This record gives sequence, structure tokens and C-alpha cells, in this order.
Amino acid sequence: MRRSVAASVDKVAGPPAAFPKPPDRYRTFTALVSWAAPASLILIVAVLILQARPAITRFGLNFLIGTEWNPVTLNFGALPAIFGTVVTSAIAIAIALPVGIAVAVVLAEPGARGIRAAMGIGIELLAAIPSVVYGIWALYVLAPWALLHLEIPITEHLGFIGFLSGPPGQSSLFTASLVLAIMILPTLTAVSRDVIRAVPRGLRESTVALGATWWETVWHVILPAARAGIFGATILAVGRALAETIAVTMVIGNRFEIPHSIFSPAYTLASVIANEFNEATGDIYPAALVELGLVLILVTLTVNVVALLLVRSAQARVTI
Amino acid sequence: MPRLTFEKELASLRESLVRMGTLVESQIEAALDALRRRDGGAAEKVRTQDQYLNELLKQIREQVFMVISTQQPVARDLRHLMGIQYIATELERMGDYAVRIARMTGTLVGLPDRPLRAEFGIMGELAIGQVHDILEALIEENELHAREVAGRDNEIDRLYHRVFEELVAEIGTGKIDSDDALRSVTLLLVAHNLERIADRVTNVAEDIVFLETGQVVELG
Amino acid sequence: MPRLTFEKELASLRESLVRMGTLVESQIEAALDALRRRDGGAAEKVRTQDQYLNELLKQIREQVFMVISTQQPVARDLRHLMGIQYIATELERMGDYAVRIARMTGTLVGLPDRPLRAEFGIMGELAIGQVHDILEALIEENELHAREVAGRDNEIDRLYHRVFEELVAEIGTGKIDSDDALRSVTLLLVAHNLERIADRVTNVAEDIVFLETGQVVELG
Amino acid sequence: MIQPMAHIGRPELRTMPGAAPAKFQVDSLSFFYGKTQALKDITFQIPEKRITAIIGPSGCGKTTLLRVFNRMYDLVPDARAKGSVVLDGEDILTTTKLLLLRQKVGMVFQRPSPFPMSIRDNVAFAPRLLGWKSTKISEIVQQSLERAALWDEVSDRLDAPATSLSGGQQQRLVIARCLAVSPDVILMDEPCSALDPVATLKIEDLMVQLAHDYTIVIVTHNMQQAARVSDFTAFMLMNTDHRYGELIEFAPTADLFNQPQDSRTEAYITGRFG
Amino acid sequence: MIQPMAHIGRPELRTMPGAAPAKFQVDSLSFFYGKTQALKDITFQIPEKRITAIIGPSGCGKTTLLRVFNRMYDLVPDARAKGSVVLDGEDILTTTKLLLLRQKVGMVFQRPSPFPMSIRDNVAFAPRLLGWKSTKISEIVQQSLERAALWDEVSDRLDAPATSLSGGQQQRLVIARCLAVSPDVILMDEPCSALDPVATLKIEDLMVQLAHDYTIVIVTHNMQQAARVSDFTAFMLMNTDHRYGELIEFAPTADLFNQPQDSRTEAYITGRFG
Amino acid sequence: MTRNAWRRFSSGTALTVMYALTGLALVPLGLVLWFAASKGLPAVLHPEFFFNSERPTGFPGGGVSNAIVGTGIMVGMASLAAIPVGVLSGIYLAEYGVSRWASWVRLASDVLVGAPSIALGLFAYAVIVVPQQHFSALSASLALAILMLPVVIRTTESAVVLIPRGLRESGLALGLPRWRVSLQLILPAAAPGVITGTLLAVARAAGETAPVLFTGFGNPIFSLDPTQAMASLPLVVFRDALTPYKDLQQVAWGAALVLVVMVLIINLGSRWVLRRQIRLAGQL
Repeated sequence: MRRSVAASVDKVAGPPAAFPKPPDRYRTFTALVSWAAPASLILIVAVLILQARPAITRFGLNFLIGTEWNPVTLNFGALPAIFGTVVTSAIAIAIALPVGIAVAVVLAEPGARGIRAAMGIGIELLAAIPSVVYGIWALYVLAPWALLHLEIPITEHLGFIGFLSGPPGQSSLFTASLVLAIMILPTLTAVSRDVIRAVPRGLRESTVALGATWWETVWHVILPAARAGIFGATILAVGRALAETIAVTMVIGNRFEIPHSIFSPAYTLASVIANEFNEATGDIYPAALVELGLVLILVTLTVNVVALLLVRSAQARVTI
Repeated sequence: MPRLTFEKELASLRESLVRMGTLVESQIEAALDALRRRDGGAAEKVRTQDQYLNELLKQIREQVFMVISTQQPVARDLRHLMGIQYIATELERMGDYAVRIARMTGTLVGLPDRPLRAEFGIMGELAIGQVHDILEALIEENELHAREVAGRDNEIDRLYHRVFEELVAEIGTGKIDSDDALRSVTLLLVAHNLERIADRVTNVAEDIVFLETGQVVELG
Repeated sequence: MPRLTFEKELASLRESLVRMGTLVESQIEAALDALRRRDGGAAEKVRTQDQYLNELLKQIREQVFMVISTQQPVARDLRHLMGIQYIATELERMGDYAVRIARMTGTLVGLPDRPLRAEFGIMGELAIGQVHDILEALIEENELHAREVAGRDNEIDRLYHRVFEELVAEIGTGKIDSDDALRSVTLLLVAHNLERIADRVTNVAEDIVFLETGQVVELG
Repeated sequence: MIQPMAHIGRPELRTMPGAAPAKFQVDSLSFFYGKTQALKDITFQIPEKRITAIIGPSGCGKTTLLRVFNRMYDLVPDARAKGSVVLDGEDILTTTKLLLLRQKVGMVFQRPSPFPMSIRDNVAFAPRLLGWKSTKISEIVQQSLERAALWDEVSDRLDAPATSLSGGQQQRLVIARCLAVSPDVILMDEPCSALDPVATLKIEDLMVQLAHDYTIVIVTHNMQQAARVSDFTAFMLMNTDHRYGELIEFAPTADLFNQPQDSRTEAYITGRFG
Repeated sequence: MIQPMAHIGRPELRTMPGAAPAKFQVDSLSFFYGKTQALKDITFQIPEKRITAIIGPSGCGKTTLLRVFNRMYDLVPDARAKGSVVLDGEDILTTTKLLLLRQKVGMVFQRPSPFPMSIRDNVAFAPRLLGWKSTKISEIVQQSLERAALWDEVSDRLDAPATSLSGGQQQRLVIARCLAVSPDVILMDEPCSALDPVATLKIEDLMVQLAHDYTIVIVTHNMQQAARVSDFTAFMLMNTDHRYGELIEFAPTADLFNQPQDSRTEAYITGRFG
Repeated sequence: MTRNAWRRFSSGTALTVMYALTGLALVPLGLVLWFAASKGLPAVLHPEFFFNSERPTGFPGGGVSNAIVGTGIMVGMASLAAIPVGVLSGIYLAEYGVSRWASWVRLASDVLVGAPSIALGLFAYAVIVVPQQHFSALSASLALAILMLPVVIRTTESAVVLIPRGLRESGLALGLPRWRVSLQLILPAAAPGVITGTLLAVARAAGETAPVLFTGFGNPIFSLDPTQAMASLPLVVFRDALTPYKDLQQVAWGAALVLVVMVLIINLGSRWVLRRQIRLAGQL
């Protein structure tokens, strides 16, 4: 009893209630409008779940580990597509990361003028080119070249390693990864560059003023200061790679199996949908395809949320 | 670009200083007049008026203090403030001498009435003239004028010495009574104080030179 | 948190002030001594030494000026600086009086040698003691002590009036020759100047009160 | 002691608080951001047509206090005030006539914030939106610029973009923009901290001029500036135990800088604080 | 005039330039950013183990001049200098031993810039790059922190991140970091402009202490700060016709603030400039 | 080698390597542009390419006018929906950005940017095509609008946030109501940035293939009816590139070139506008 009285006294002594402020109708209105983005996100996921329902109820978790994709027997397992998606993204990031950081460091150097400014613009243009253009270019230019100059030499010399063995083909997991690497490079670079630029100028100047060399400045101070942000950028790029559809569809070879070598054709979640959705008839087949889409969107959303939180906290920390 | 507040303060300080100077002039005049007329009341009035001078000095010091602490003056500005304060101190001293002269009236009143030597009148006029002119130099911000005024010290000095010698000679005749002795000694002190007033003018002139040029000179 | 530079400057200013004070003490002593011994050379030395005092005042003023313009002191800090400057001005004046006393020696040398009245010795000691004690009050930052020292003025005043009356009486006997007349008048001026020194001590005491408390008082 | 003649110098500087009529009566004002208290029990009166400076170390709540005077704190969610602040008979903490209040109490910020439009449009912006007559407006533009001591510098290029002005001119333009809606009070939040000494002195002179017609409240980091321009000074400090801002001393500026009553004020103004 | 006794006060403040040995001899230095001239014909000498302040209105080239002394301008493309700046017998404008130069001439910037690592690592950073012995380094860390008057505040948490310190502490950490490589000279570019008055006074006191062992050159916007701490002051101004920075007057600080020789200096320091 | 010499050498080496990698990263851009131009120009140089509709293989004189108009219509409709909503949402984020709800909106838009575009296609398909029982431009516009929305939101927000807080506070301190300050003062100040953002969103939408695959579906016949299937440029590229027919591949390259040129113009143009905006905001 006594305790509750004390508590109520405390409440009275605490901060006062807000004075009645005149209502801010403008705020209410814009806040209502701003529902659009979150609402569409929720709606998309909800609708996809609804559409995928027949497949979900039928296959359950087996959908994720099944390796067969048979529209005739209506037996669908997504593992090969998941595998393809993950592996293409992984290889792409492995190729793009070192290059991306190097580019970001160069572009973030103060005083962007002349060649460096042009390079910056070039990298950003890379991001703007529609993926279908990358697709057609990869199909007719990159894939033949990669086969001749990368895949064949590698399989010849390193073929004894299982996942590098032949026979190489123009349309392959590797080619898809290559084009993906090119496509995510701008994301990786742009975000990393922004994070590196957010490193206070004073930090760079102090380091130089202490008699450190350019490389020491970059390696010991700037990159550590930007580390969390660069990590976030990487994950963001992974998200992009996972979600990419058209260009990959055009060069991956579209074979629904887990390949034994990265030079073999494969499939990704997105490209399965792109290729087969228009021909899918019946009830289960489209639902299975939608479920692929659902898996894809859930994975990318998760990856994105993680990445965004990382980048945000990193930028907040660096700019203190 | 002017600094409004500062300039306003400085103008008001100069005004107070001139007011002090004018008061000093009239104090000297009044003191000598009281002496001449053997008017105890007039002498007393000089003493009362001196309070105004003290008060003015106090106010000027306070205001200078306030201006320094709020306006952070440097160089020329600070010099002006400090110079004004130095001069105010000197003027207040001059006022003190005037009071001392006035005070002598009290001594003289009880003594036989004899005509005052002409030298006193002349010395008084000279001193008042010097005070007046040095104030003019201050207002005109004219360093050369100040130096010139300081140079006029000699005439008063000469008169003082003449008065001194004559009075001592008078005493030395051995033919004077105690009243006359007191009178002579008193007048001697009057002359002494008048001479000191002129001395102070020299100090004011030095302060004006400092205020205008930043140079510390001795015009003695 | 201390303000290193400012405190250092303040300490050095106080040191200069104490040096001035000590010099003033020895000047008064030397002047009276010269008078007593009728030593023209010693008197001359007092006049030379006075240059040091003038120079010290000049330096203190300059330094105060510099500290104000570079350190932007306010409140207590500014009061200290201004107080130091006021006091230095007073000390220099005291030095002037000492010189005036010393100068009298020249007059006395040509006159018959008679023993100096005991009052002069006492007045001199009193004045020196006052100067000494007021400096102590300054060093101790002891406002009450300063007030007490200022209160001691009366004794010197009393002595001065006694000397004055006696001298006037002496003259008034009508039995003195011109030499004795000059001598008496001269000694009268010596007494006058000693009394002025004590007056100045009161001013210094007022300045110490101001410096420590910020109050402008009159202890006269 | 005798007072032989009218007080010398600037008598207004010496008036005790209360001698000039109060424009703001701040009474036991406390302020909270969410659950943390930022100000506690502040009581004082800001005199009319005088310059009042608020000084104190960073984090003492100077700016928070200033932003109470035109309810700028409404922009911060969870900000609450207790007590009362009376302006012309109305408690501004509870008033709902926010727009009127802000018209009456103008504000100038740390960084000059010219609107991205011409000089003329900057000054005319608010009068236009308030629907005043366009003939009247052009008159107001000139008047306001004149009062802000900017007219001579810009009269021949009223249509130039405001951003083409120098930092100091921009700040005076912002002041002119305030004046255009005929405020009674002008709040200034470190108005010179982004300016160089020259521009700073110009703004300071302008403040002294404006104080003939307006009540000015200025928050400044720069003690000397407060000393130079203000008639009254409020010294604030953060309570070290409870971390809220308190009013330590409020007095005529000359008194505060010469004879501070509180030892903390003395320590701060003589640079011995902390 | 008689000189009865050794000069009172701080004799070093009164020394004319040249009385103290010169650390930097700047001789007709001109500076260009691309085609625009930023500095013209600057000639003066910076005395050793003294504090030299560079003051002047914004845009007068103060910071540009400061950045010449450790060749920081190398970071700016197209920047070049003409003339000569001799440090210990070597012209630093043409030296190729940049790393050595910057070790010898440390620099502190406007905003505190602690590295994103522990307090200890911040101070040990440069010594480690130089490959010094780790036993020696830990000694250096303590020494540097002590000299920067920070040891007492951080000795019990050397492994805490440097960003956990307050602004003023961070600035002192940056100074300690400079001291760790035993420089001769420390350049400071408005080191207190991001700090509050309390932290500012601490840094100022620290500067006065450091001047016993190091030559300090400080650029400051704040004239009063220059007056408070420096032994010598250089006043710069932008030439209105050609828009380059010029050195107007260089003198012992006390002289410059009491008896400036150039009327432009006087106008600036008394606030009547412009 | 002395320690300092070694330090300088390693630094120089690292610098060279990094610049080299940057150069390498630009090679694909050059190649894409080069091949788009060299392979696409022959197709584009025939005027009928822009005036005729698609034709099956073997029928010369095929063009992409239907696809260009289709893309225009679909992106136009998407813009009509996405831009007002996006701009207002962006303003909300900038004006009231500290609230909890705002951070959710922000996260949602950022996530939406990264959402797989093909999933948006599936969504539009489910919401419009299934009930309507046929493909339509409308459904494609829905997918594209969702695609554009987050881009518009975030660019509007960053353009508005770029306007210094002082400007907003100054407006409010003049006694102006919040909506006036926001719409009549802040938004005009941020206009170039906002416009740039919307243009970039338009460019992105115009280049997307995946969302229109099974919504707009494509239509070889010139059509202006938004309730029916409609052609689009990226779809032309995708479909025709994968055919074995040289003449269709030719059309694909031509369409790709048109896309690339459009993207380049919008990007470089908006970059110029944006730089002015940033410079302007920097002066505020």
C-alpha cells in the first residue's frame, strides 16, 4: 500500500504532461502518405504468401531441400536454384570486393578533379545501365571471351580441383558470376566511397601530418574507421546480386541441377521464375514459382535489413 | 567602421573630464577670491564643491573600469581610456590644492587685513589659464598645444620664487609680529600650492601626449 | 583553474610595486638624513634615485597597459591591475615629496647649523612606518590592516600642526634674522611635505580596499 | 555620498532589473526533454527594449532557454516546459496562437539562413504569405533593410540572389527578414559565431541600434560579446549533480562583469572556471 | 632614460624579432592554388621556442600560410609555393624528405581528430609506424600524455576508445599524439574554435607550457586568444585589389596590441576594420 | 633500404595497384558502351526503327516504336502514382525524420530498393493480371510504381534534408504555418534535387525487364490501351536477344542502344542539376 503511494508521488514530481499543442495536420497528412512504402512491402510479402500457398502446403520444408524440378510430375524442390543463387552471389562478391574497395579508396581521395572525377562518373554510370543491356552484352561478348580466356585455361591447368573442372561452356555459373560482379561493383563502390568520405577530413590530415605515408593513412586509419560501413556495403551488394534476374537469366545456362563445376550451367531463383512463369499452368506449378519468389524476397529483405543497419550505425559512428 | 558603444562611452568620459577641468578652474578662482576677500563662507563653499570633483573622479574611474571590462579596448582605444583616467586623477589633485588654498582663508580671517600681493592674482590667473588651455588641448586632441602649455610652467615658477624670497625677506626683517608671521607663512603656502597646480598641468600635458601618441615623455 | 600568464604578470606587478614601496621608504629616510646631516651630496642622491621611482611607475603603467590589452581581465582581475596602478601613482608622488624634502637640504646648507627638532625625526619615522605597513597590508592582501594604517594619520597631523605653530611662533617673536627666517620657513615646508606623504598613505589604503573588495571608500 | 549631477555615461546600463518594464516574465521555468530535465526553476525578467545576453559554458541550457521564448521547442518531440513565461500578459507556454507568437518574437540563428531567392523576396516572403498588400510590402522591404543597416549595400541589386551576399550581409538580411513582420522581440542564437570579427562587429553595432525599438535576447558563447553589447546579462551553469541548467546570476552587464555577486560567475568571467 | 634594473615582467615578450633564434625563415613566399594567388611575398621569421600567432580576417590566407610549414598543401592538387621557407638550414619547399619534415613539424587541427582506436594506440600510432621499440613506446606514451596535461585524466583508462573523451580532452590527446614523435614545431590551426571557453583556456595554458620546449605557431580567428597566449603576432590581410594574402605587420604581441605600426593593424585590432 | 625509403616505396606501390584496379573496373563500362554502339547503330540508323512496330523474323523494316511508346505509357502511369506519393513521403521523412515511424518508413524504402524486381512483377501479376485474366500495361505500371517509389522517397528526403535546418526554423520563426514553410519554402529550395531523383527513378523504371515480363508481357502491335498487354523496350531486348535470328538480334542491340543512350542522358543531366543543387544548398 505504502509503496504504491510513494510511486504515485514520484509520478507527480516527474516531468509534466505536454502542454496542448495545436494539432499539426500537415504532419498527419504526410505521415499517412508515407504509409505507401511500408504498406507495399507488407502487401507484396502477403500476396506472395497467398499465391504460394498451394505449394507451401503441399511441399512444406521439402521445397527448400528438394533437388527435383518437374512440372510434369508436379514435384518441385528449390535447392538447385537456391544453390545457384548463393554461389553466383558469393563468387561475384569475391571478385568485386577487392576491386570495389580499391576503387572506393581512390574515388574517396579528396579533391575529385580530372581523371578521378571522370572515373567516379564512369563507375556510377555502370550502375545506371539496365540489366538487360548487361545481359545482351554478356551473352554475345563476355561469355565467349570468358570461355576462351578464362574458363578453358583454368580448366586445363586447375581442372583437377573438382569445382574448377571442365567441360567449360559459354553459359555457366561462372559467366553469370562475372556479369554479377560487374553489376554489383557500383553499389559496393558507391556505398564504400560514401562511408570513406564520411571519415572526417581531419583524421586523414592528422595522419599525414604525423608523417604517415599515403598507404599507411589508408590502411591504418581510414579503412579501419570505415570498416563497419564497408562491411555493410558488401552485404548490400550481396543483396543486389541475389535479386538480379535478367542478366543472369541470359547467361547462366538455365539447367536445373546442382552443378559439379562452376563452369557448368546452373539456375538461380530469379531466373527460374523469369523463364518459366509465363508457361506455368495449373495450380501447383505457378504457386511453386511464386514460392521461389517468396524465398528470394525474404532472403534479400533479411540481407538488406542487416546491411542497412550496419551501414547506418557505421556512418553514425564515423561522423561523430 | 565605428564602434558605437565604445565611441559613446569615450565621448561621455571626455565630457566628464572637461566638466572636471572647468570645475577645477572655477575652484582655483573661487579659492583665490575667498582669500582676497577674506570670505570664510566662500572658502567653505570651495571645500564643499571639492566633493563634486572627488565624485567625478570616482565616476570616471568606475566608468573607465566598466568600459575596459566590457569593451576590451586595445592600442589607441585603451590608451585613451587610461589617459583620461590619469588626467582625471591630476585634476582631482589640482582641486585638492585649491581646497588647501581656500582653507588658508580661515587662517587669514583672524589676522589684520592687508592687501594681497599682486603676484597672487597673476599666479592664479596663470594657473587658471594653464588649466584652461590644457583642457583645450585635450579637447582638440592637440599634442603640440599640450606641450606648449606645459612649457609655460616657468613663469609661475619665477613668480613663486619671487614671492617666496620676498616673504622670507619680510620675515627676516625681524620686525614682524606673530600675526604677520602667520600671515606670511600662510601666503607662502598659498604660493606653494599654486605652484603645485601648475606642476600638475605639466603632468596632464604628459598624459595628453601619451593619449595621442602612445609616447611616454617628461615635460618637467 | 589558474590562468598561468595572467597570474605571472600579476605577481611580477606586485613585486615591482613592493620594490617601489621599499625605495620610497629609503628615499624618505635618506632625505631626512641628508637634512639632518646637512649633506648636500646625500640630498643630490635622493634626487637621482627618484628617477628609479619614475622609471618604475612608467614600467608598471606600461605593464598594466599590456596586461589589460592582451589578457582582457574583468572583475577582480581588472580591479587588481587598476589598483596596482593607482598605488604606483601614489608611491611615485611620495617619492616626489621625499625629493622636495631633500631639496630643502640645499637651502639649509648655507644657513647656520642648528639641531633639528625632534618632531622631524618622529614624523619621518611615522611616515616611513606607515609606508612600510601599508605595503605589508598590500602584500598580505589584508584590507583591514590597510584601514588601520590609514587611521594612524592623526599622529603625524598632530605633530605637523605642533611644528607649524611652533615655527610660526618662533618667527612671530620678531627676533629672528633673515637666515633663521629662511630656515624656519624651509623646515615648515619639510613638515608640510612629510604630512603630505602620510596623506598619500591614506589614498593607498583606499586603493587597497578597492583592489580587495571592489568598494570605493574614503578613509580621509 | 553626494550625487552632484545626473549620472554620467549610459544611465540605462546601470538600471537595476525591474527599472525597465519587463517584456518577458519568466517564473520558475523548468524544461524537460523526455525524462531528462534541461532547465530548473528559472526566474527572471527580460527588460523591454534592452539587450539581454545569456551566457554560460556549453550544455548549460542557454539555447534551450532561448527557444522557449518563441516556442521553437515545439519542433522537438517530447519537449515540455513547466512554470510560466508571460509576454504581454499572456503565458506563452500555454498559448495556442503559435503563429502570432512567432510573428511577435523573431529569431536569428547561428548560421545565416538566407532563403534561396532574391534579396527582395527574402524580406517580402513572410509578408506575402501573410497576405499583406503588395504596395505595402515594397515599402516594408525597404524599411526593414534600412533598419537592418543593409539597404545601402543592396539597394541596387534587390533582385540578386540572397546567397550572393557575404556571411555578415546574409545575417543582416535574416534580421531584416525578421523585422519585416514587425516583431517586438528578436531572439538571437549565437548570431555571430559563424562570422569573422569584422562582420561580428557590424552585427553588434546593429544590435545596439535595434535595441532602441526592439527587445533583444542574445545567446552567446562569447563572453566578451555579451560584455560589449548587452545591457543585462544572465549567467547560466549546469548543475553538476543533476545535470540541469540553472540561472546563477542576472544583473546589469556592467555590474556582472565588474562586481559579480556569485563566486561561480566570477570564476567563469575571469576564466578560472572548471 | 635610465635603466636602473633588469627589465620587469616577461622580458621574452619584449624581445624584438631576431633576438630569439629563428626557427622558420620565410623569405618572399608566394602561394598559388592553380592560377589564383593566395599569398604574396611573405617574409618574416618565426622565433624558436616561442608562440607565434597568425591573425587576420577570414580569407586572408592564415591557414594557407600555416599549411606551408609542414607541406600539408601537398594534399591539394595544383597547389604550389614560390620563395623559400628555411627550417634548420633546409628549404622545406623543395625538400624531398617529407616524412621527416612532418615528424619534425606536428600539426593540430580545428576539429579534434582522435583516431578510431584506444587512447594508448592513438599516441603510439606514429612511433609504431617508425618502427620504434615497444618498450620505448610505452614510455613515450606516458611522457607525451603528461606533457599534454592529459595523463592524470586518462592514466586509468588508456585502453578506452579515444572517442569517449570530451572535446577538450580529445584536442589534448591530438597534441600528445604530435608530441610522441618528438617534433620541434607544433602548428595549430584554430585549435580551440570547436571548444567551449573552459576547454579553450586549458589548451591555452598548455600552449604556454609547451612553448618552453617547442616552437608553436597558431592560426586563430580570435584576436583575444592571440593576445592572451602568443609572444609574437603576425597580422595578415587580403589585398583588396588582387585578392591575395599579405603580411601587414609582424611584431612582439605586446607591441602589436599596444602600439601597432600599421594603421590597418590598428583598425583591425580595435575593431574598426572594414 | 632505410625504413622511410621502404615506407615510401610500399606506399607508392599500393597507390599504383589501386589506380590500376580502378582502371580495370571501368573496362566493362567501356566495352558495354562500345558494343551497344557498334552493334546497335546499324539498326538505329534506319529511320523506320523508330517509326515501325516490331515484326517477326524475316520481315525487314521492323522497329520498336510500339516498345518506345509502351515504355513511355507504362513509366508515365507509374510516375503519376509514384512521384506525388514518393515526394510527400520524402518530405515527411525529412521534416519529421526523428520519429520512430519515420525510421520504419525509411527502412522500408531502403529495403524496397533492394527487393528483387521480379518479385514486384509477381505481385502485380497476382493483384491485377489474375483478377483481370489478361496482361495489361496497368499491371506493369503498378510494378514499376513500386519500384520507383523508394527511389523517389529517398532522393526527395536527401534533397530536402540537404536544405539546412536553419532555413526551416527561420521560416517557422517568422510565424508561418508548417505546411507553407514545407511546401512553399523548403520544397522549392530542394526542387532540383527532387527532380533529379524522380528522373533517376524514371530511368530505372524504363530499363527494368523483370517486372514487365508477366505484367505488360509485350505486344508486337502498336497499342495505347493501358488495360491491354503492351510492348516495352527492355522486353524487346530480352526476348529478341535470346532468339537465334540475326535480324531480331539486330533489333535487340538497337533497342539496347536506345536504352543506354536514354540512361546516359538522364544520368549525366541529373548529375549536372544535382551538383548545382548541392552548391546552392552549400551556400544556404
